[in-house]
Amino acid sequence: MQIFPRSTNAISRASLFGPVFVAAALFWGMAQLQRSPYITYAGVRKSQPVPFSHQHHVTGLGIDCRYCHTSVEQSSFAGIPPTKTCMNCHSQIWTNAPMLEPVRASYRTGESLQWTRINQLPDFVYFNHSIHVTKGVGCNDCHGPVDQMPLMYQEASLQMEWCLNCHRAPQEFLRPREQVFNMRYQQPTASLPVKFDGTTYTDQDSLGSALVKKYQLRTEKDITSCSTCHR
Amino acid sequence: MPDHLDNVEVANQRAPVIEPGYTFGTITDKISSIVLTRPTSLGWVVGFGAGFLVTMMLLFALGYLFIKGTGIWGINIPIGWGFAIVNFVWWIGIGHAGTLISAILLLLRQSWRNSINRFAEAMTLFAVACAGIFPLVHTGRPWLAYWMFPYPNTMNYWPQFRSPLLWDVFAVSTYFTISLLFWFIGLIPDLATLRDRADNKYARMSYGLLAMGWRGSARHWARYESAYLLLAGLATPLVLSVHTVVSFDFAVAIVPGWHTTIFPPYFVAGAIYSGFAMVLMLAIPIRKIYGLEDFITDRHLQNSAKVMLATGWIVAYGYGIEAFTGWYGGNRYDQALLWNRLHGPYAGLYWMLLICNIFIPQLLWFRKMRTNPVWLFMISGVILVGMWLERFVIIVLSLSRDFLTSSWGMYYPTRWDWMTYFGTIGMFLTAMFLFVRILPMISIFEMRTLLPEAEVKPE
Amino acid sequence: MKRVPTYGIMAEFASAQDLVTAARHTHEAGYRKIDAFSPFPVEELADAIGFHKNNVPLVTLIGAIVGGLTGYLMQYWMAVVNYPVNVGGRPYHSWPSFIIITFELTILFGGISAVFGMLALNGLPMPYHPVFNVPRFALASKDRFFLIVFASDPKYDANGTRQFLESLHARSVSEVPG
Amino acid sequence: MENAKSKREDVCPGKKPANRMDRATVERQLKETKGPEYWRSLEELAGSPEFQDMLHREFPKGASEWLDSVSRRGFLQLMGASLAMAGMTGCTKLPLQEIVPYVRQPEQVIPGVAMYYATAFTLSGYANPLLVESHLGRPTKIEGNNLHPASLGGTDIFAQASILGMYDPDRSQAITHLGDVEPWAEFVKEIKGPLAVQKALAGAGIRILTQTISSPTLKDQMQAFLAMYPKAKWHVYEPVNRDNTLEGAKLAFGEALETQYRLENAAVIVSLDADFLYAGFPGNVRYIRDFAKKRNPDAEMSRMYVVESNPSSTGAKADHRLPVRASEVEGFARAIASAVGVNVGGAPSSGEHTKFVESVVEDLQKHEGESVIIAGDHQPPAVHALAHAMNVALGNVGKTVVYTDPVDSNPVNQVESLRDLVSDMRTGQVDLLVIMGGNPVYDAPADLGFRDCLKNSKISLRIYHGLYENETAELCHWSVNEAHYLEAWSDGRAYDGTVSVVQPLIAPLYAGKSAHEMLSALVSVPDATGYEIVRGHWQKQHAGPEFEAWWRKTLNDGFIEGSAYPPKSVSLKLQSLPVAAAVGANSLEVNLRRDPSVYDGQFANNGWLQELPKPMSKLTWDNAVLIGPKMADREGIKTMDVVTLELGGRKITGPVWIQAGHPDHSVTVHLGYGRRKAGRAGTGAGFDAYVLRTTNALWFATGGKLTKTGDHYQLASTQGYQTMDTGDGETRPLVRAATLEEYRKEPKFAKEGEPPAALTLYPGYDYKKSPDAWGMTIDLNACVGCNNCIIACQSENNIAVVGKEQVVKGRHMHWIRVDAYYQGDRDAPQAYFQPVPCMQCENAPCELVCPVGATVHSSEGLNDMVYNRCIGTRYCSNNCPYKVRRFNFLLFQDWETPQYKLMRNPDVSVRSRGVMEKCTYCVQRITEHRINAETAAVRENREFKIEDGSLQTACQQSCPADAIVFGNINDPNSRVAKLKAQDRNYGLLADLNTRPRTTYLAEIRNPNPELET
Repeated sequence: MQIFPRSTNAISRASLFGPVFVAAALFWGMAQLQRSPYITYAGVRKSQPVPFSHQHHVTGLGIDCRYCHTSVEQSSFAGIPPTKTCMNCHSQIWTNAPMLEPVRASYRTGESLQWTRINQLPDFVYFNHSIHVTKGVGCNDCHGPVDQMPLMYQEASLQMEWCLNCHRAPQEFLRPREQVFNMRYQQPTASLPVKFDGTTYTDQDSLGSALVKKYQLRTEKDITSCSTCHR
Repeated sequence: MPDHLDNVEVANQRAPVIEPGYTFGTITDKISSIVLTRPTSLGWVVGFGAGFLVTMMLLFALGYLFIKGTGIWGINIPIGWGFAIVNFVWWIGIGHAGTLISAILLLLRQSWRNSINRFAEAMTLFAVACAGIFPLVHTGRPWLAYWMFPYPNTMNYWPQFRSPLLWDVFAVSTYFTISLLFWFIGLIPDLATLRDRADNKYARMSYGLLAMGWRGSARHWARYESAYLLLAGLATPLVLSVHTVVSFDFAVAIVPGWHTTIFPPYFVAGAIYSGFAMVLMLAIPIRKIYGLEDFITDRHLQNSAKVMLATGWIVAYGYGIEAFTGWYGGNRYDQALLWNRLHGPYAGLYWMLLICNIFIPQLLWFRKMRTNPVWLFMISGVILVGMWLERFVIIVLSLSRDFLTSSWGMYYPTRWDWMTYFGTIGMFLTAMFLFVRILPMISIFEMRTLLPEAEVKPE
Repeated sequence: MKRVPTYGIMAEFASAQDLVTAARHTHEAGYRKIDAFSPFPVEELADAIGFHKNNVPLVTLIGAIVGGLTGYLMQYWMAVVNYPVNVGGRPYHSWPSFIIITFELTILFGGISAVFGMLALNGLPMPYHPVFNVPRFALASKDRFFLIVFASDPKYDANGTRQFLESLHARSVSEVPG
Repeated sequence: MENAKSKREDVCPGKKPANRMDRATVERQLKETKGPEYWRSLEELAGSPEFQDMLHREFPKGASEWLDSVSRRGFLQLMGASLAMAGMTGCTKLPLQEIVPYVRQPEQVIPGVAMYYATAFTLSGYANPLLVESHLGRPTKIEGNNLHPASLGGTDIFAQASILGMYDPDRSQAITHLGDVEPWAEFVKEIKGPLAVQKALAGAGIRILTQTISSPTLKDQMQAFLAMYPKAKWHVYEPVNRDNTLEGAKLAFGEALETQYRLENAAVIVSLDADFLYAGFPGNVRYIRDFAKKRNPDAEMSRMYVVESNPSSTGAKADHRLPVRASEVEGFARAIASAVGVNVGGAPSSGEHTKFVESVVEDLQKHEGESVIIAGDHQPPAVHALAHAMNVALGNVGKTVVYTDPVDSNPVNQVESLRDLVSDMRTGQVDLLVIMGGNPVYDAPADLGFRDCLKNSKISLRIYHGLYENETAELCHWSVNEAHYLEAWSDGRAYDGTVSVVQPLIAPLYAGKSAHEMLSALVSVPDATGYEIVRGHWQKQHAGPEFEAWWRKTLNDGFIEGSAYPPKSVSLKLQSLPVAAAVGANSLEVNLRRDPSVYDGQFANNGWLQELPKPMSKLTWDNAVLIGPKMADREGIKTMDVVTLELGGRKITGPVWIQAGHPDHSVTVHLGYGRRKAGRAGTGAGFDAYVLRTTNALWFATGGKLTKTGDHYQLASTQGYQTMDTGDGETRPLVRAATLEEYRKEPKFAKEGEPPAALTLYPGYDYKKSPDAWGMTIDLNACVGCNNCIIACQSENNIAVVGKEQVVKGRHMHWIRVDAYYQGDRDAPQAYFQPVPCMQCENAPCELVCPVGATVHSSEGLNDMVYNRCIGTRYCSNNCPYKVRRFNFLLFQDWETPQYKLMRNPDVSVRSRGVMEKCTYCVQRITEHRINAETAAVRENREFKIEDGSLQTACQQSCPADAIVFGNINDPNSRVAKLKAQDRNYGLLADLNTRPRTTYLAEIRNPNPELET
């Protein structure tokens, strides 16, 4: 006796092979989510007590990174400027801009400003600024075009696969130390060569390998060892 | 597949695999009626209920484990593995009989397996399911266990393929998948039978959907048979590999008492040993309750008993060789281990396991024992206990006293260890109860092939 | 009453033996689009209706090979190419350790392709099929044996075929509505 | 994924009512505010009523949630659950964090870079010079002051663990009057009246009870005070006092003298029951260093005879150890003395040990001027006098023994001093009692009845000033919370008299007051700060323009140059000594000793010390009645049987521990346990042995009675099996040892069983490619089992304390342990120590079996453990032949208590539940040094190199014996490479071909051939 209508055939076949595609789609979705700004915060502008504009201070006024991030060359921590640093100028200019009231308040009361952290790594990752800066990794290699950010945001995903891009092939990213804090630095090309150690380089490959030698970079094995970043 | 020669033999001397006087129809009705028409007995409800409650206890124990961590168990340093892994190996071992019966005996054209392979396979599935729980929950952070699978991840870091645990993950999941497929395609023709027998509309529809519209066409049968045979061919090396891999968990490590080349064969033998014990412990009550003595005859009991006797001796040989090499090898750690087994703090368990696995099973030499269901049932129980003890001795005893005397320790199971162990037994029984209630526990179409009428004389 | 197009003519037999004989004669009589149904596998039957090419083994073999390659190459790429790590001083390419997972994946892929290959080649699942329209066909899954000649067969003609089938001592012959 | 912050957020999202301050808030404020900024705000916090209220909510009195996982359950569930949930959702999203800069950044502070300050930790008056590591104003790690002669870089366990003491949340946190919190001003006001009254009486009713004081400043203040109140009395008492030493010196020389030993000159050492190689013995850190130096078998090797009454680490290192009852030691002393020509009357009775005595005497005489006899603090004055006499007779004075003024600034007989106080209290002559530090109610000799006396006395004003609200504070009107030494200014003298300046690393967490501030309040200068007082004192000594420079240098070095006491020339005045009454050979002797871990009980609430395995028994969390195997067999007593011990009508009940090598007819019990009011860790642990202690028998007495109660008590030992003998009659060569002769004959004896260099089909990993390949050697000959490395490691690596019940289960977390083995006759065994950290095997068995690659090798040969990758299968631990891996079976780390968050080393991940952990050769230090060396090299444009010795692991740095050497084995000139090239070098279980990077230097003994056989 006939139990099912004709249509069941199509349905049942679909139901048998359909789940495979659904599962695949889900997996793909998860993978995307993991890398999305929702998880990584990449490109997210977080709210801050004071809408500080790096664009204005760096491009507009030409202040060097190290004026505020003083310990970037000696410490693992680049350093967030104390209120004092802000007041160096803002006790003279914009002295009563309402936007800057939190800063003045902090200076008056001795209560620290509480910024929201932009570039944050998990606690089990031990990143050190001084070594990267010393070996010719430019600020904007990781932090992006900070000089064009009216509001600061995190450029990269800061996920392990991202770190490995460079740790596996540093020569593709390195630049001369004196260029590290140059926000407009570009890798050498025939049209814009880069001078280093008296030699002029027209392509990153040759410059990179020269820098690797000069800055005594450790081998890929060394800098992809787990304890390089995890303790 | 039908094997008339065997049947002729059967007809002549040996106890038959199926009592005479059956037709295609009567076989079909007898088996399908258990599922379709037989009313749900009180016994079933009670049994199922009990099993279900114990399963709930398992869930409770696991919930607490997730909340507090593996510290609720008796494990420590040096004994990092306790009941969890013991149970894991025990269950996996039990599973093996199912595949052996359905695949290996099929290849060996042992047609008597036709009446027990179905629920033996079901047993395999449920046992492997129980086993599968442990490797997951015994980790310190089970919610990260997915890191053992090589999926593309943001860490750009992969599993470590030299680890036997990883081999386990692949072996066990493969084993489960293949067993499931094997069991299911075995069911298809019978599901069709149930579809055509069922009076209840919903039963008819659900069996119908599962049967996938099977209609017994000659073309289908031809492809079906070759697929079935191929699966058997694949499952056979698989089942051997699975317990080999499980044994690698130990053989690959350097712990004295683990680091042994004899493990793979004797683990596989042990697995089949305990597996058949479990088959008997299920078959004997089932055939009694459902009056299937005509299908699961004394011949089946005898054969299973013989298999146990044989594998039991392989296991015994394993123990013997272990002890011998321990003594003769002159390795100070192995010698200490041997002494420790015979006289150490866990010596009692070791002697008990020898009694359960070697001495008592010798009763099977007697035909009386082999044909007496009650005795068989009890001996099987003893063997299951013995095989559990064997794993306990291998894992816990070896770890408790390894290289540095300063780090020797003892392991005492906590109530949570016991709850988890018994919990899985409850889960296993629950599944078994459901199975016998809703699916044909004996392969109807393969039983048909055992009848003389099934033969076709070539012209 | 309204005419439904016929799907074929079906004959019922009492035993596997009769079915095989009948099928063979039908085939010899030149009928090609025929099929036989039995409640259990009957080896001779496929041959009798002239079914010979069975592709399941080939599909399985391909599946197994693909599985094996996937297994080994995956491990090689991950452990040697993408992120080689010094594990206990072992070589990156620890091939003996890679064998097991390679083997398991071979079996897994082989098995899966055997099952799904068989289903696909059989055109299953197909819960609806004209043959089910014949009430007695329910017995095909119990103890009856059936032979069908499809209407699409060139030699098919409603009366001729019916008579031919009856001449094979079928217990009954009925028309299968499409 | 694991992330301390995110986890914490998960647990306490800080969604509690705003008016109530919760942990999250405190932690945020603590976390964010940094440096001086940091402590200021904490100070404010601490003062605030919300904080007090919060503390009471978080740490209800007597709650022991910290350690005991039973009462921790609630918290654990919450914790675990939230973890599990976080895991379920596979959530890897970090919560938003805040980042908080300074308002005005102090000059020297660079966030992220640690700073070091010199200070000193004082125990029983003796200062231990230290360097303390500080992160943004939070002291995190204690090191020895390598410039200081008394340390040379080493420390002892009490100094190491004192940092936990500072962050102890159970410390007394406020000034209380009859239990109500009062401000300092109120206290000052309250005492004005009584002081005025006393002024009129010239202070006749004032009594001040202090502990042993060596601080020049404090002595100065005390004199000022006594000048102001001439009739006031200053009493001194400490349970672990040196009255015997003092009286001994008086007996021998007629004056109170400090005895110092110069072990670097000693070829023969005879210890008369002196445990001078363990923490608590003045100068032990320096003595260990000197002793170890003289044990080098390739140079002049010293020989040590130890006659002792209970097994000690000193005895374990002896070439000849003779276990005798304490009361028999004097007999020995007399026998040896008379043989070396000291005649003090009485028949020398060497008993059945004549041979031993003869050989000792012979050896001593052979080495006149380079031998030394050391008497133990708990031996009666007579023995000390004899020791002095012998040293004089053997011409050791000035060479191996030096006498100086006492370090104790008030060298009185402390028991007598306390006795006087008590009688004055009884006779009602005391109106105002100030107890500064100590805990006499708990630890005064029982027969004085100090407790009842204080309880019922009519003393109108009783003031307690101390770190804890302890048993004594309980019975005082006022309890003033003392500032921890890491919070306060002070000074003190080391064993050689050198003055160390104690400078604070952090402002008082709970606004505590130092002893100086307290005293100055008593002389009614209540607002003088410790800084002013101490600096003022030294300014007086070094008046003049260059004071500033001098002061700065002193603070920088941590001690005052040339302030060590000059040696004094002495003349022996000893004529004759009355022979002590002989004691019955079978009368049971009861020994009372300071505890190896909690000292006199003042460290009872220090989790690190409580869980520190005692050197010989490896017991933790308890004291026990130690008896010898012979006695145990005779009395049919087993370990962990509960017994009652009776002595002079006083009774205690406690569990037995059978201690190999313990003399017969003698039991030893350790003081310092059974505290009634210590804190979450100390309260209720063990039994109180002070009950048995009387003024006439401070250290031992005969006539004890031992009876089984039939009960059983679970003791927690970290090493259940203390021999290298396996059940089957074999002995495993774990510690490899030989006598000097054997070693000279067969230098390579330790190499037995080493596998050949190449033993595999596969080419091994080439570590030469990397500039550094780290390795370590541990010299078993130098190691004296002082346990320092364990605490140093625990402090450096944020290692959790797990509590007794977990130790019983075998789940303690120490990354480096010191195994103790006893070989031979259990009544007089040879004992060995073996520190075991991770061996960093090149063929690591653990790595091979990890399914997720959470433990793998670095290019420098480190066996990296990646906590955040670990899923906790424990397979690695099973496969580790050394069992050095530790697993977080439960949530052992305390994620809650704010104080501990401050204490932790920010450079090391805090491990969570379900994660394996182990020694990493202090990889955080390696990385720090590498980065500094690299940046320097690149900047200065030179070859990169990490200088040998500049990089030290925590265990190495704290090791007083210098037994642990760590460095680059790729560099053939590094110290470690040279040591590995020695004959004595061997790998533990090398026969397994694990290729350990950590290797051992075999132990060599130098027995007297006479006494062999």
